Amino acid sequence: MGLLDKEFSDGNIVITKTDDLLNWARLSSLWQVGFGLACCAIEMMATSASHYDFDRFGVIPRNSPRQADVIIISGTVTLKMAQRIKRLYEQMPDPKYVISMGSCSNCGGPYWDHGYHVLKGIDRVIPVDVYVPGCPPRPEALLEGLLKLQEKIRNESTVKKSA
Amino acid sequence: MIFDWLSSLIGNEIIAGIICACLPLFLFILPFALVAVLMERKVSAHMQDRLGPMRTGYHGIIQTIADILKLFQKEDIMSNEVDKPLFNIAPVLTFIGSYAAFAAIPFTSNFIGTKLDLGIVYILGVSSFGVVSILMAGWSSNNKYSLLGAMRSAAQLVSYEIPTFLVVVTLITVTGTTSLLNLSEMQTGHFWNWMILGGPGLNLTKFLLIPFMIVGAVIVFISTLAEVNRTPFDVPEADSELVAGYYTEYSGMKFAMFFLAEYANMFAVSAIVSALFFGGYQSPFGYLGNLLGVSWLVPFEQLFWFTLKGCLFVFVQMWLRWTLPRLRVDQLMTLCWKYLIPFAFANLLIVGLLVVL
Amino acid sequence: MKNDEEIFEILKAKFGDSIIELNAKSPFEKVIVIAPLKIKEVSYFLRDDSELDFCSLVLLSGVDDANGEKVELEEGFKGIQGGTLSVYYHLESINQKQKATLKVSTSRENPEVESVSDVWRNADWHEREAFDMYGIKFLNHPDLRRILMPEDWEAGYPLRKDYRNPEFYQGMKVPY
Amino acid sequence: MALKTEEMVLNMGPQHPSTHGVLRLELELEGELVLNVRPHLGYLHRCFEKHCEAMTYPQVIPYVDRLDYLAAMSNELTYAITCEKLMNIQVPERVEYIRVIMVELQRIASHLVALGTFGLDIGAFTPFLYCFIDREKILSLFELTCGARMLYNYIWIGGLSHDLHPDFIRLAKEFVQYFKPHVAELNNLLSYNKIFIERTANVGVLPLEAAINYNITGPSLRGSGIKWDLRKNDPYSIYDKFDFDIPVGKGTFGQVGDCWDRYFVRVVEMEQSLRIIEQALEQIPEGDVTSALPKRVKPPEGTVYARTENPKGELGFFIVSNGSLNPYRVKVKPPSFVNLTVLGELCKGCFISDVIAILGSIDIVMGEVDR
Amino acid sequence: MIKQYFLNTWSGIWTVLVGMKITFKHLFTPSVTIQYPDVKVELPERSRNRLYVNMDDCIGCDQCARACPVSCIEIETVKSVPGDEVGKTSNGKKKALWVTKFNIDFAKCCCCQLCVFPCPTECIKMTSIYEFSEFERDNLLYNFATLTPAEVDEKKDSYAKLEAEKAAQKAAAAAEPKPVAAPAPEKPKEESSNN
Repeated sequence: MGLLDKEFSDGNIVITKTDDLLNWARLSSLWQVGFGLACCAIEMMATSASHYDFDRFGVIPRNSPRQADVIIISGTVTLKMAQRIKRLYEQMPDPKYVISMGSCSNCGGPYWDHGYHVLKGIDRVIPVDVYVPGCPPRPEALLEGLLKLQEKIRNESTVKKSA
Repeated sequence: MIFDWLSSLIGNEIIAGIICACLPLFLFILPFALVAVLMERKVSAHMQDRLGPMRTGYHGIIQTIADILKLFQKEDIMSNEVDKPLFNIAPVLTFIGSYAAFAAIPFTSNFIGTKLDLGIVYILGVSSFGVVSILMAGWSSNNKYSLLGAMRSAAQLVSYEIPTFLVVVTLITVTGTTSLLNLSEMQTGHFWNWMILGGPGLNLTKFLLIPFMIVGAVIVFISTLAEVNRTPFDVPEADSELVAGYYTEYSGMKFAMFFLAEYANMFAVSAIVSALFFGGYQSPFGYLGNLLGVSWLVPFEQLFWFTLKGCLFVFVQMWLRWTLPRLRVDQLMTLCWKYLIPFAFANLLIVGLLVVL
Repeated sequence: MKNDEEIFEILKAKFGDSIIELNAKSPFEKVIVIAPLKIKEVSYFLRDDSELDFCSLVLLSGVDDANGEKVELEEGFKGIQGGTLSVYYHLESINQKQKATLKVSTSRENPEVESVSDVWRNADWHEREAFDMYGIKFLNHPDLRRILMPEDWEAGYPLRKDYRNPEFYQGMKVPY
Repeated sequence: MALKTEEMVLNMGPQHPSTHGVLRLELELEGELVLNVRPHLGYLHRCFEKHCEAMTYPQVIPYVDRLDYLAAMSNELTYAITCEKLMNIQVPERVEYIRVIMVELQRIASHLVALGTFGLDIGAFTPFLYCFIDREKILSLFELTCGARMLYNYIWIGGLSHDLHPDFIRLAKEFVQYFKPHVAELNNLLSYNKIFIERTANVGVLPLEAAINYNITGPSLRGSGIKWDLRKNDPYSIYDKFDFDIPVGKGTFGQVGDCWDRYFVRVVEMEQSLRIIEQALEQIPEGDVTSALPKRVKPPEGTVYARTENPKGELGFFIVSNGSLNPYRVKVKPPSFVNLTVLGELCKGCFISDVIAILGSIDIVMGEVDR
Repeated sequence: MIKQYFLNTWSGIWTVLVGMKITFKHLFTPSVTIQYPDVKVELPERSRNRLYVNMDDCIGCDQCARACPVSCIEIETVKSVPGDEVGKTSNGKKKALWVTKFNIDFAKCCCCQLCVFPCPTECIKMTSIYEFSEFERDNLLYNFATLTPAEVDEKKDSYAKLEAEKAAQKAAAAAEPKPVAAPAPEKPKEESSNN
């Protein structure tokens, strides 16, 4: 990557123009894997229902991980489920993002102390982009998390790989 | 007409032919497919009291462009046990199926791909390409769900061609021509000359034919709905049972091909239904061009009416998708063999008798 | 509609010594204590007898009585030796509208109880869960294996009072 | 010589669009026909019972909400009734009325999700969204009184955490008037739809004695034709003050006990809950809500088992207390866990789409199955 | 049988049309969507989303930490040296403890409101702010303590010095026999702590 960095100085008109376009395309049509674990999954369904429409942001629930960009980990991740989530994450095609929704997937939530079977936070298994706190977070909080993710994608650049 | 105008322009026959063939694709079907995807999301949203894509452009106008651009950047995953050649050809083949059918559909009176005399028979023959591509996709992606989806779609598509063909035969007995162009020509004038209202002329057989033509139109609409895998017949890609049916393993641009081919197929099928029964490009109330004496306006009017009817039927297909639950595979078969085909035969018999007497 | 004393009398008359006693310590429900290896015959009788007719098993729950003596296993962690693990059965009869509670206690080292999954079909999963959580082996159970915990969980039975978390499970750190 | 065929084992894995959460079904298939189904559980086992041993009695209530997260209010009611029976606290009249109103509202919300996802499994996407629109109205009512949308911690041992909001009664009455025509609309759109009937009638027929032997409870049992509802047969709190009837599966579109019956019992139950709420809203007395709250919950020694009619079935709590502040052992009798045992028997010899329909008609919640 | 056949087709067509009528009617009912980023719904005043601790009322009594089932509140307090002035709570109660550390880990908090009720001075309450999602999990750990780290160390060592003196006096009092009641050891002059 060294050669590429040297040549394109940051802010080069050609690069930023295409970057913005590609980023805009990526962030305005994030397709989520229709996958829920526990109580936060019901709040995620309420978000894609009519009151707080997910479709306004271009988010469609896709059933197969192959066609999805963002995976929303909504609910408690148990050790038995953690390996499945890891495999699911690996099956998603590359520009993929993870939103960790709810205290349980952030750090084990109410089950962090005595939960012998609960994984203490999904970031031990897959890299997480946005943490949405709350138990369960309100649909608006999830939408705000999605907006934050869109901000993060907007500043991504195809030239400099994010760390 | 366009063909000879082009060949005179370029001089070389072959290049002109290719351009003329590509014209409907890039000018008409691809933009329509993009619009149809957005239309589907907006129609489904408003039917469910929500708003659909809002944040890309005004009211989400350019949402589909964003989708296509995003799918363009997606990594194209192909697991290693996948049967590579079949896996790659399948998405292309779905396009061929629906695009080839457009060759024989009259867009306007003088702009038609090829002035085929066997128009409708050719279309039915070509539309069975879809089965081949779905089987290829299902089998080659080495995934149990796709295999199940492919098996279901093979049974469904093949068996739903029979009622379509039977109704087309009744139409041929009534009108005598198989070329869609002549068929549309016969349905000129006002809407009561349309085939669904018994075809041209004001004689007794016309009024007797009306009920059977309506039944025929309904049967054709239902069976072409099944050929396009739309609810209530979307059993091959039943997203609540078989994860995503035959295109579970596809990602990125290959999935986009399946996605757009489905909408192109929908428009092709609704164009056929409107050409057969609802007078193709004929306007229901006569032509404005003739009234004002401006003759070059007529083809554009015809194009307008053709797309309007096509979009109307696409809307009805979407409308059905968001109201009806899905049929089970064996109920699909019973509906076809025990209800549609007997009705189509009875229809054919009675219409035949009427025409003969 | 029979209350617990009458049921206890009927069972005592029928089965004699395998019905140990009527424990009335808790003010809310009287528990009939039964020998662990005789529970199956008693259950068949309870279900098929016309007057009792307990046609459905409401709940089967394992309880760790933890009445053994505390033993220092290693570096400050206290295990429990001896003592009993007990299993409570809550039965109910829909037609006679009556309820009954049975109790079975077995030793902690090698807990063995007769399985009642042939008497009431839903006992199958309840017993698997009791095995999963407490390690109580149910004799001739159709397929006795862990139901809630992963099959390869070798850190013991979680709901016992002397349970300790494993450090790692398949590469994932378990404690916080 | 018959063609040698081999069963295909299909893994409807933990991530599947219609397994209502993380349930893995191992189907042995022969073509489309299902030979047998082996459910694998434990993907959402959150060690509820271990937490109960480490918490004091009032601190267990937030964990009880998270058992059946679609019907948190009635979980709390069951746990509160069990503890009140353990400490024999008598709760004031107003608290009983508020509890009944809240639990019946929760029953409607839980049935709405159940019916919505059942329609989704059969393929109809729109009823799912209509049900969620009505459910949002109920959630806003709950948020008005106790501040949370789904997991409330509102019913405490011996009383409630807040009194009713001043304009709760007016809004609840408005909701009841608003919701009545919607049930009829849902019926026309889904229940009497020929394709829906075709997909659910005579599918997954649960005979009555098998249901009783498996101790199936709730709408699934009533779908098989027996009038068994804890609110009438084993009355708790003040349900005997209201008159409502218990819907029973009558086999209108197929045999008694098929998927359609279980579905339609839930629809009629929603209407009955509306009737209860109306009567309760009329007769609600005045009074203080937090008067009977004990300062420190320290129950006497002993074991107790109490149960109530949860929207999914009969939810019961078996508490063993050793006289200390923390419960010694809390065992939940989850209705979904028990109703799921019958899935294996119902799905023998049916199609894959029927397995999904049967699973939807039993209506399970994984938080409760895996505890 | 034939009658059933036609009945099936008729009921099939009729129910499909009824269903389509309903969805068509919904095409024209106004949508119920709340356009979140532009239209923010005002939540009822009892809504529970994020905790807020009003630090000058907090007397460091640790009731909320004990009541929390998830134990996500950590409080550390240092006894105040008799000399210095800690301050008054809003309702006039005199504070005796310095709260050196008061952080709530919102990654763990389950919004159950059990901590709000036992607080004697009602300094901890739940606000209706729900938009605080983060990119890193660590900055979900909110520290409410108002003392800067420098002050914290200073309080700690002043208290430690006090402890050492008290221990020294006790040792001295125990060592010498008590023929005469030892004059009450006057308080060693403390250099003023909050300089």
